[in-house]
Amino acid sequence: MAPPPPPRHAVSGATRVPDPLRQPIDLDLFEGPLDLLLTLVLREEVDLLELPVSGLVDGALGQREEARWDPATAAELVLLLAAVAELKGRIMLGEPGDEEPDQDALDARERLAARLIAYAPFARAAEWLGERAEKGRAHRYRRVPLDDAQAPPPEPGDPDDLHAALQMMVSREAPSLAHMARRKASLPEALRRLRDALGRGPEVSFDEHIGDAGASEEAVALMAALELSRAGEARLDQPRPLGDILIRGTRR
Amino acid sequence: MSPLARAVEALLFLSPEPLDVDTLGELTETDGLELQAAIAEVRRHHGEGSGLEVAEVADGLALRTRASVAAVCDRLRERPREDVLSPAALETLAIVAYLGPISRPEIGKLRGVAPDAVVASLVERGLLDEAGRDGSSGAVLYETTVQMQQRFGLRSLEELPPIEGFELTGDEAEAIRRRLLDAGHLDGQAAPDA
Amino acid sequence: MSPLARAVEALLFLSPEPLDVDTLGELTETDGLELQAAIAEVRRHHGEGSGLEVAEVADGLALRTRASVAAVCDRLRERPREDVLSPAALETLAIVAYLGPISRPEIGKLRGVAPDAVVASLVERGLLDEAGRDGSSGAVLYETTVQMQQRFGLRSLEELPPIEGFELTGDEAEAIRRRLLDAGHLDGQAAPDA
Repeated sequence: MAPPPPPRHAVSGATRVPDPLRQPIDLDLFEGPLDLLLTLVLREEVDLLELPVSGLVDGALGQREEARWDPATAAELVLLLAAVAELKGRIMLGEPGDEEPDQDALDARERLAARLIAYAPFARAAEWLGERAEKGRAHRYRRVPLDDAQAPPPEPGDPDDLHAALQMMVSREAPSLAHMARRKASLPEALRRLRDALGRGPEVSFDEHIGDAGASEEAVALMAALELSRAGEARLDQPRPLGDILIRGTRR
Repeated sequence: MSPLARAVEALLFLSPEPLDVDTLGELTETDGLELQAAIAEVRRHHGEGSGLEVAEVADGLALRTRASVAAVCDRLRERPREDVLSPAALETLAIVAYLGPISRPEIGKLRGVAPDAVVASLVERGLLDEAGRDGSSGAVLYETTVQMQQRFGLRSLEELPPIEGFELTGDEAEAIRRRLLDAGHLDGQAAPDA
Repeated sequence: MSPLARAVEALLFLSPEPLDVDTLGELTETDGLELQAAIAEVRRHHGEGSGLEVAEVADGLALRTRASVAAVCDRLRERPREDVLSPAALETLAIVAYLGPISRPEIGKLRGVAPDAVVASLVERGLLDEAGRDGSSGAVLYETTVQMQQRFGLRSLEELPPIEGFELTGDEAEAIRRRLLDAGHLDGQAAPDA
């Protein structure tokens, strides 16, 4: 990210001091340097009644606190603008003793009156609010962000719960481990079972032999069958690929 | 206090903004008479003798300190010096309260004065807030805040008296008009404070 | 409750931080037994049956919600808060994200609105942070935080979509700045004093 540029409103050193009278003023009615505007006003080529003084003040002095002018220059500008405002006021209201205000001045006064009348309700509402402020004055509201509020303590624990927990552990019967008997798949045991089966009939279906035994029993049973085949005690026959294996004894 | 009243009390205490009855109902999963009874219970708990009170403000309920303890509260939380509202600030607040959301140029048109500084200071004090931009001009719109309602003790903006009630009577308006039109002719009469 | 107890209650209610007994004494201009009795009174007022309690925490005394109402308080905390970013906050964040580190006066110039309240609230919410001072003006500079990036799902600020017609490299940020100022952005009014 680039560092921010130096403030552009700063009077740029001794090289170029801006002339407050040459500064551009941008209004609906007029666009150009301030001194030209003032000249036109004095020559009555710009109608002061049409010129918004507030816009002129904003244009000349700026709205923000970062002063564009040193105090002396600002003071001169303020004087100048005050003179313009006074002049406009005189035109609008007429000089004491004037006989016939001209039509423009009368129109301007009419407009001012209309604005004052339109604004009056808000000025009165402001008075009402001012009185009303007394009502809220004495009360203070908590302004603590939700997340900064003191956290409540954790739900308090009951010592009885600790006692009960230990009591339960102490009084519990030793658990039965019967259901946890280890299932061992041993090859000698599988050989014995297969030989027994072959002793009971001429052939044994491998699928029926293992029934719903687990994967390890099944693997060991297959090893036992292969072992019997290797020893010449049995012949293995698998009519279909992946189908049942028929084990036939040879010792009959 | 009933468990529900306790919950309501805790919520009003914690919430940085007033809570309306519907929100309280949602949070406590109750409504109607049961909730009203609980609110009444909290109100009683923070009765006259307490340092706090339940207030209806800014379309909701809030727990706040009672007027009687204001002095000691200010010692804790120094009130900013500029806390007094100038007539210009009050008028601007009135315009925004009645006509908001409204832009600065529009406020300026009504007041006949550039309102920028006043609006900025009201925003800084939390009494006005930005409320989007005007569709056509793109100007920032302003509206009054909950804090503004708290400050003026308004239960809601509807509590503002109808603006028509503040309008000048025909005679009053005529008097202003006369005064202006005759201004130049009456020797020695002070110019109206336009 | 005694007036002193009411004052203590109000102070504990308002203070964002626990208050130690000495501070309470200073604020209420009392001490010793009198103060202890008042604290005890507040404690009793917020007893078992209430939604609040006076807690002794590390740094002093604090009014806080009771454990029994924790669930409903959590619901308030989790409620989608008015943490929605206002248009003003979004614009300010955008300016700082694209053009930061940048000072408040500069943000103000770009937005045409005094940004103090918005910046303060964004700092409070952890979305902006201070980033040193401007070399020439000495104004505090602001930048966006990691939290801001998380909130907008950005892995880095480089992931910000490019501004149409600009490339976001050093000088281009300056070009955007110019453009905004020249356009009298963003206020629909006359260009701020550039």
